[in-house]
Amino acid sequence: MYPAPISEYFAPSTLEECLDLLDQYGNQAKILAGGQSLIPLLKLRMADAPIIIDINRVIELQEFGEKFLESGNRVLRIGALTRHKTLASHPLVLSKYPIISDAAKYIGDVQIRNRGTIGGSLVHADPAADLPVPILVLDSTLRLVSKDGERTFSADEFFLGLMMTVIEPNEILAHIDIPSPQPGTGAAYYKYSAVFGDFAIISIGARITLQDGICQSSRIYLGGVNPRPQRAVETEEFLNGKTITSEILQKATDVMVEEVIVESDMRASDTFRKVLLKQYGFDVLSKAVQRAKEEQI
Amino acid sequence: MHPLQDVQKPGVEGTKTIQVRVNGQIYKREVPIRMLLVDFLREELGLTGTHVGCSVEGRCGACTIVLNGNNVKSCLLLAVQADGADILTVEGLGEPDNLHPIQEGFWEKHGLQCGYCTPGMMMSVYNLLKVNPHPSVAEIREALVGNICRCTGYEHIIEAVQYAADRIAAMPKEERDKLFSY
Amino acid sequence: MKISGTYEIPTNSTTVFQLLTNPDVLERTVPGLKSLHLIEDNIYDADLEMGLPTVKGRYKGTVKLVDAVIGEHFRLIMEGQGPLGFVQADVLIKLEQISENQTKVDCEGEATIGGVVAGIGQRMISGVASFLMGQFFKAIRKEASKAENVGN
Amino acid sequence: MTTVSETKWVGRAIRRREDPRLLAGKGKYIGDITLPGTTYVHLVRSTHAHARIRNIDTTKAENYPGVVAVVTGEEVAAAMKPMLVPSIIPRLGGELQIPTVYPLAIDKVLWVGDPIVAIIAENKYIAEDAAQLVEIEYEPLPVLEDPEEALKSDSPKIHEDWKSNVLWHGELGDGDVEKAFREADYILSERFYGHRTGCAPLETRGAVASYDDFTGLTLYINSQRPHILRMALSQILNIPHDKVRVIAPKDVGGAFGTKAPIYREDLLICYLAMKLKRPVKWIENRMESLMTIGQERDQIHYLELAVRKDGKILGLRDRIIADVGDGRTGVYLGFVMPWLGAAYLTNAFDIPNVHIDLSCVVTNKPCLSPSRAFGEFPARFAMDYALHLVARELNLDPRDVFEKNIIKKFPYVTATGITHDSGDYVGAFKTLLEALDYDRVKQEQKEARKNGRLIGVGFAMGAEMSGIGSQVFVAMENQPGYGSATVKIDTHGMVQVLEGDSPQGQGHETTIAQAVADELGVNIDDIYISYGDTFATPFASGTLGNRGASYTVSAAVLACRKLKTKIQKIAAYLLGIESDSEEFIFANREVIWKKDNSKRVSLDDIADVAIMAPTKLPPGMEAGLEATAYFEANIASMLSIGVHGAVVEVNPKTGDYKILRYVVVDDCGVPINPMLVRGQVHGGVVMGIGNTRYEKYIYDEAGQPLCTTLMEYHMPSAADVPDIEVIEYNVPTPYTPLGTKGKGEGVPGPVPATLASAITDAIDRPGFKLLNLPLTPESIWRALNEDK
Repeated sequence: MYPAPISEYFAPSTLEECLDLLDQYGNQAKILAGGQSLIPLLKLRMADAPIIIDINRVIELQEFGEKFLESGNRVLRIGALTRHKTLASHPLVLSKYPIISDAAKYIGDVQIRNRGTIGGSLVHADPAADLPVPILVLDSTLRLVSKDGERTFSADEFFLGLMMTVIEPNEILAHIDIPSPQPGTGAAYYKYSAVFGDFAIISIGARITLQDGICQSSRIYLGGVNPRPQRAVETEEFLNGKTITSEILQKATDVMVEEVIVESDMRASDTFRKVLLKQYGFDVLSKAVQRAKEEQI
Repeated sequence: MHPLQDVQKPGVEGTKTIQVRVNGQIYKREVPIRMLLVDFLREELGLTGTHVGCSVEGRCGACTIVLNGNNVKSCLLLAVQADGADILTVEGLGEPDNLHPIQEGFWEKHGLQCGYCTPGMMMSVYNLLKVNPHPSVAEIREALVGNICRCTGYEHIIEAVQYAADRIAAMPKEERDKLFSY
Repeated sequence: MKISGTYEIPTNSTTVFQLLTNPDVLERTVPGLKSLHLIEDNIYDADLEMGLPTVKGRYKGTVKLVDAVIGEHFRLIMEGQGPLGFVQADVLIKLEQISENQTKVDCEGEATIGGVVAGIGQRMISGVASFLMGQFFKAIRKEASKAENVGN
Repeated sequence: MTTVSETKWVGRAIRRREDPRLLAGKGKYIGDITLPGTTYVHLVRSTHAHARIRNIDTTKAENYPGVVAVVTGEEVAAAMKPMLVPSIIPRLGGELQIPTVYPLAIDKVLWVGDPIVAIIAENKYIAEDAAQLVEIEYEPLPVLEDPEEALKSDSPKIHEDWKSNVLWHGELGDGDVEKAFREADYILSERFYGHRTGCAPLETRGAVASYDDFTGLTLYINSQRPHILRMALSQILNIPHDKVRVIAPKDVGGAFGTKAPIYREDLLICYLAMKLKRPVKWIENRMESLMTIGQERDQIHYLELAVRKDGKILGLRDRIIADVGDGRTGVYLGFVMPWLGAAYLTNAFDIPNVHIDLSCVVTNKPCLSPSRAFGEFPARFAMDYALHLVARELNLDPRDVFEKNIIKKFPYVTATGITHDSGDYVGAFKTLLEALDYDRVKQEQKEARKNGRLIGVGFAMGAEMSGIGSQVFVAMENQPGYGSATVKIDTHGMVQVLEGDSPQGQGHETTIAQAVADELGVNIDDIYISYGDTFATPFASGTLGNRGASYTVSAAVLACRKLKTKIQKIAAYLLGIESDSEEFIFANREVIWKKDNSKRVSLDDIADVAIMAPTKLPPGMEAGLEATAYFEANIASMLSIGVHGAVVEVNPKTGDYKILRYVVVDDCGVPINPMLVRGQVHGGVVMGIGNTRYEKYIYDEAGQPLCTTLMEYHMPSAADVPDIEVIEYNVPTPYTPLGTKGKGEGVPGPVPATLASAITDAIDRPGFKLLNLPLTPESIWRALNEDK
C-alpha cells in the first residue's frame, strides 16, 4: 500500500518559509509533521497530497517551556512539533501537568511517541485520540498562523467535530498555550482501550480546583464516546461549590454517565461505554482531587 | 460508467536527491518523493533485514529502525524525510562474528522463531536499553508494545532483553557507550 | 448501518419538497456533490466526493427519487462506486409541516459502505454520515430562507 | 574412551543454528527475492460481498505509464483447468459439493476481497496507481453472512449450481448414543459459538514466478508444502511435472497453517509469468491478507452430554454448523478443519458413545484456511468448558469430573476413530493441579471474595495431533502422511540432510541436526539441512500438523540408520574385522568397534573411500553414502497432551479480567530441544489468548469485513499478555525411533475453555455461563447482566 505520486516536497526550516509555501499551495498541499496518521492515509489513498510540506525542520514550531505572556500570565507553551515522547516524560510535564503525560504516555507505542507530534494529533482531531481531551480540560489556547496573520482559539472552539477543526488550508498550528493553574488545582486523565496503547474506547479527563475542600471550578471532557470530545457540563455544575467527598465524586460520576451521549461501534456498545465511564469516572475524579491537594495538574 | 475525470489523472511523480548515513556508510540517491523509507532501505540499498508486516499503519513494527537516535517505523516515513539523517538498521547492529549483546540475548534465550519481527524488535530493545539499562519486566513489555511477535509469546524475548541488559551492565563504560552510538 | 435524523426547515412543506427534489438545489447543497445530471425520470447520474475535509473518497453513481408524494414524503436511493469502494443509501424522507413556515424533516434509512473505508473506518462512519446530513440540511435551511425571502 | 552419552545432542537446549543469519538481518524471505526484470502484481478485489459483475473497464489502467498488462478472469481461466483437481480434493465420505474455482472472479464475486483484476507493472507503486483506475460495475446480490440462515431451504444459493449451501455434510461417531442418553442422570445441552479468528502470521503470503520455454516454471513461494503445490500446479496448468519447480525460501515469516493451502493467487502468479515471460512478484499486503486468509474457528456447536451423577460422561451428541466461507480454497475447501475439529471433539476424554452431525455451510465470507489448533479451537472450547458446566450443575469439583473422564489406557481409539498412541494424561493433569496449587487457590479464592475480589481457577486439556499417518492423511487430504528425509555424507565427511518439508520458524535446522548428530556421532556443526526446493528434496506433505518431530525427524533418523549399516560394513572391511553390522559405535566422527576401541575409522576416511575411492570398498558394494527413508509410524496417529490452567481475577463491574497465572503442563514424548518446545508452547498460548480475547474478524450485515488492518484486528503485544509457565511431563512414544512427538500446533486449543472456566469460577454464580467467544470484557459483562 503506497502513496499516490507526490510531485513536490518542501522542507522549510523557518516559519516564514513555511507560511509562504502554504499561501502558495494551500489546498493542494498537506503538512507532514509526525506522519503517523498522514502516511497511512496516503497509503490508503484516502488523502491526496500532490505537494508535501514537511515541517519537521521548522524551529519556531519546536518551542517548549514556561513563558510569560504580555498579559503577564504564565503559560506552558507547547510548540506544535513537540513529540509525544516529550509530553510523556518531560520533568516539567511530570511535575506540574501530569494530566498531559497521563495521556501522552499511552499513545500508541514508543515508536509512535518518538515521531508523533501534538500539532499533528490535534489537527487530525481523531475522536478517540488521547491529546485533545487534556488540551480541552486545561482550557488551552491554540495559535494558528498564516501569511494573513494569526488567529487564536480556545481548544473548545478549535475542535469542530469528527476530524475537523477551524484550521484553514493556508494556516498552520504554531503552538498551544496552557494557562498556569490556579492554586489548588489538580487534573487527571484515563483511557480504556481494547489493547495496550490502542485508541480510546472511552477516555476521561478532569480538572478540579479546590479551596478548603470545596470545588471552586471543574472541567470534564470525555473522549472516544462520539465524534468530538464531549464536555460534561452538568457534571461540572454538580461539582462546583460542593465539598468534595468520595460520595460526591461517586454521584458526580453518575451525573456524568447520565448526561453523556455515547455512540456504539465495533469496539464497544454505547451501553458498555457507559459501564466503563461509571467504573473509571470515579477514579479519574478522585485522582484529580488528590492532585489538587498536591497542586499538580 | 462515466470516467472519473480529473482525480484519476496520474499525478506527476516528483523526485529528490537525498543523502543518508546508514550503519555508518553514506549513500546518495535520487528517489521518488513518495517512496517509503522502508522501501528505500530494502530496495535501493538492499538492506532487506528491515521487514514489512502491516503495510498500512505501522502497527506491527517489523520495519522499526533507529533514526537520529530514536526507534521509529520506517514504513511511516518518506525516504526524502531521511535526508541528512543517521540511521541504524539491523545490519549495523553487530557482525556475524561479533554480535551485539542484544543479538546474543535473542540467540541464547531463543527470542525468535520465524525471525520476521526480530530485526524491528531488536531496534526497539536497542532504544530501551540505551535509556534504561535495567528495565523491569513490565518496562520491557511496555517498551515492546510497538512490535508484534506472532511466534514466541514474548516470554523468551523478555528473557533475551534481560540477558542483554546483564551482559551490557557487566561491560566497562566505554564499551557500553560504543554499543549505543546511534 | 442505520441512518436517521430530524431537521427543521424554515418554510412550508411544499417548498421543502421542491428544494429537496430539485437537482439544481441538490448540486449546491449536497456536500461534495460535483455534478448531477438527469438520465431518466427521477434518476440522476452523480459524481460525489464524500468524506471529511481531510479524508475523502470519490464515488460515481446514481441518485433515484421514488415514491414521491409532493409535500409529504419521498425515498432517496443512492448508489456510488469508486476506487475506495462503494456507498449505498436508501432513505425515506418524511415531511411534516409544523407551522406556516416551519417543516419537520424526518430521515430514516439504511446505508452501506463497502471497501477500504468500511474496513478501516468503522468507528468513524456513522460520525461522517451524521456530519454530512447535518451539512446538507444546514445548506437546505439557507436555501429555504432564500426562498422565503424571495417569496416575501 | 568415548561414550555415546558424551555426544548426545537430543534433549539439549542448544541455541538455534538458523539464528545468526536471522539476527544479522540476513534471512532470505520471499519479499527479499527479486529476479532481474521483475514485474509487480497488484490485485483489484471485490468491494461487494455478493454481486454480479456487470462490467469491467480496464482501459485507463492499461494506458497508465509503466503498466505491463491488465488481466481479468476469463483469460486466466481459459489457460488452465478448474483449480480443484481430484488429487487435492479430500475424501472424507459424507456429502460433498465442490465449487468450480479459477484464480480470478468471472461474472460473480462471493466475498469482499474476491480477486477480480490483476495489474502487472514495472514497479509496485505503479501497479497500485493503475488499480485505482479500474472501473467495475456490480449488481449486488443478497448477502448471506449467517450460516444458520444459509442452511434454510429458501436461502439464495451462493454457488448457483448446488442443491443447497451445504459444502459438506456428514456424521461421525460410534456406540449406542440413545442408550447413553436414556441412562443419564443429567443431560447438559448448550449452544456454544466460536467466532471467526485465526493465526495471521507476521509475514503475509508472497510469490515470485518466472518462466521460460526450456526450464519451465519456477515458483518461489512461502508455502508450507511446496511438493503438494508443485503437483497441483503441474496438473492445473497442464505443464509436465519436470517443468514445474517450486521453491520455498530458506526463511518464512511464520505460517501456522495459513500457508498450507493452494490459493488462487498461486495459480495466478504462475499464469502471469507464463504469459509475460518475465518474472512476476506478488507480495500480499496486510489489508488483503486480513480479508483473505487465516480465518478459521467459525462454528456453532449444539452440544449435549449424557452424564451420570458422579460426573462420568456416558455419551455425547453434537450438531455442528460451521461457517466455511466461500469454500473455494484448494485442498481444504474450508471443511477439513471443522471435520478435524469434530473428529477430535472428545479430546482427551473417554466417551464411548458419540454422535456428531456436521454441516459445513458456505457464506459470503472468505474460505476458512487452516490456523494453528487446526479445527480444534472451538471444539476444545465447547467440550472442556462443557465439562466445567457439568461439574457446576452436579455440584462436583471439576477436577474430579476431568479425572473421571480422562483417557487412561493406551492406545485408545475414540468413537470418532482417532487413535491416541500413548502418554499419561492423568499424570499430566495432576501435575498441572499441583503446579497451580489448586487447593490453596480455592482457599485463597474464598479469602479474596471476603475482600470483594473475584479470583477463579480454570483448566482444560488439549490432546493435539502430532502428525497424522497415511492411514488418516490419505483420506483427509488425498496425500501421504509419511515423513521423508535423505541423509548424505559428502566428500568432506559433512552430513547433508534433505527434507521434503518446509519449515517457517520451527527450527528444523537445529532439531533435525540434533537427532542426526546423535545417530552418526558427529558434531552438530558437521550437519547442514536443505529444504524448500522441490527439485532437490524428497517428496513430503509439508510442514504442518506437528509433523516435524514425529515424522520428519524420524525419517532422518531412519535414513541415518540405513546409512549406518553400510558405513559399518565399510568400516569392518577397512579394519579387516569379521563383524556383524551392529557392532560399531558412532562417536566423535569416528566409527568404533565395540569389542576393541582401538579399532576405529574416521567418517572422513569412510566418505573418502565410498565417494572418492570406490576401489577400496568391499567387493561388490555400491559407491556413495546416502540414504532416503520414508517414516510411517506403526499406528494411525499420534497425539500429545498439553494441560492448561489459569488463575484469573475478574472485575464484576466491567467484566474485565486479568490473568494472574497461566500454566501449561506439556508432553512431547521426548523433547529434542526443550528450549524450542517451551518457545512453541509460549507462542501457542499467547496466540490462543489473542484469539480468545482480542482478535475477531468482524463482518457487518452487508458482509463487509471491518477488521482489515492491525488497528482493528488486535493481535496482542507484549504488554497485553501474562507470563506463561511451562512444565514438562514427557512420556516417550513407542511409535517413533527416538520417542519424539511434534508439539506446538495445537497449543492455542485449550486456551478459551481454560479462561472461560476460570472466569466462571471467579464469578461463581448459578446460571452464569460464557457460551460465546470471544471472551471480551463486554461479553462477560453482558453474560453477568443477562442472567440477573
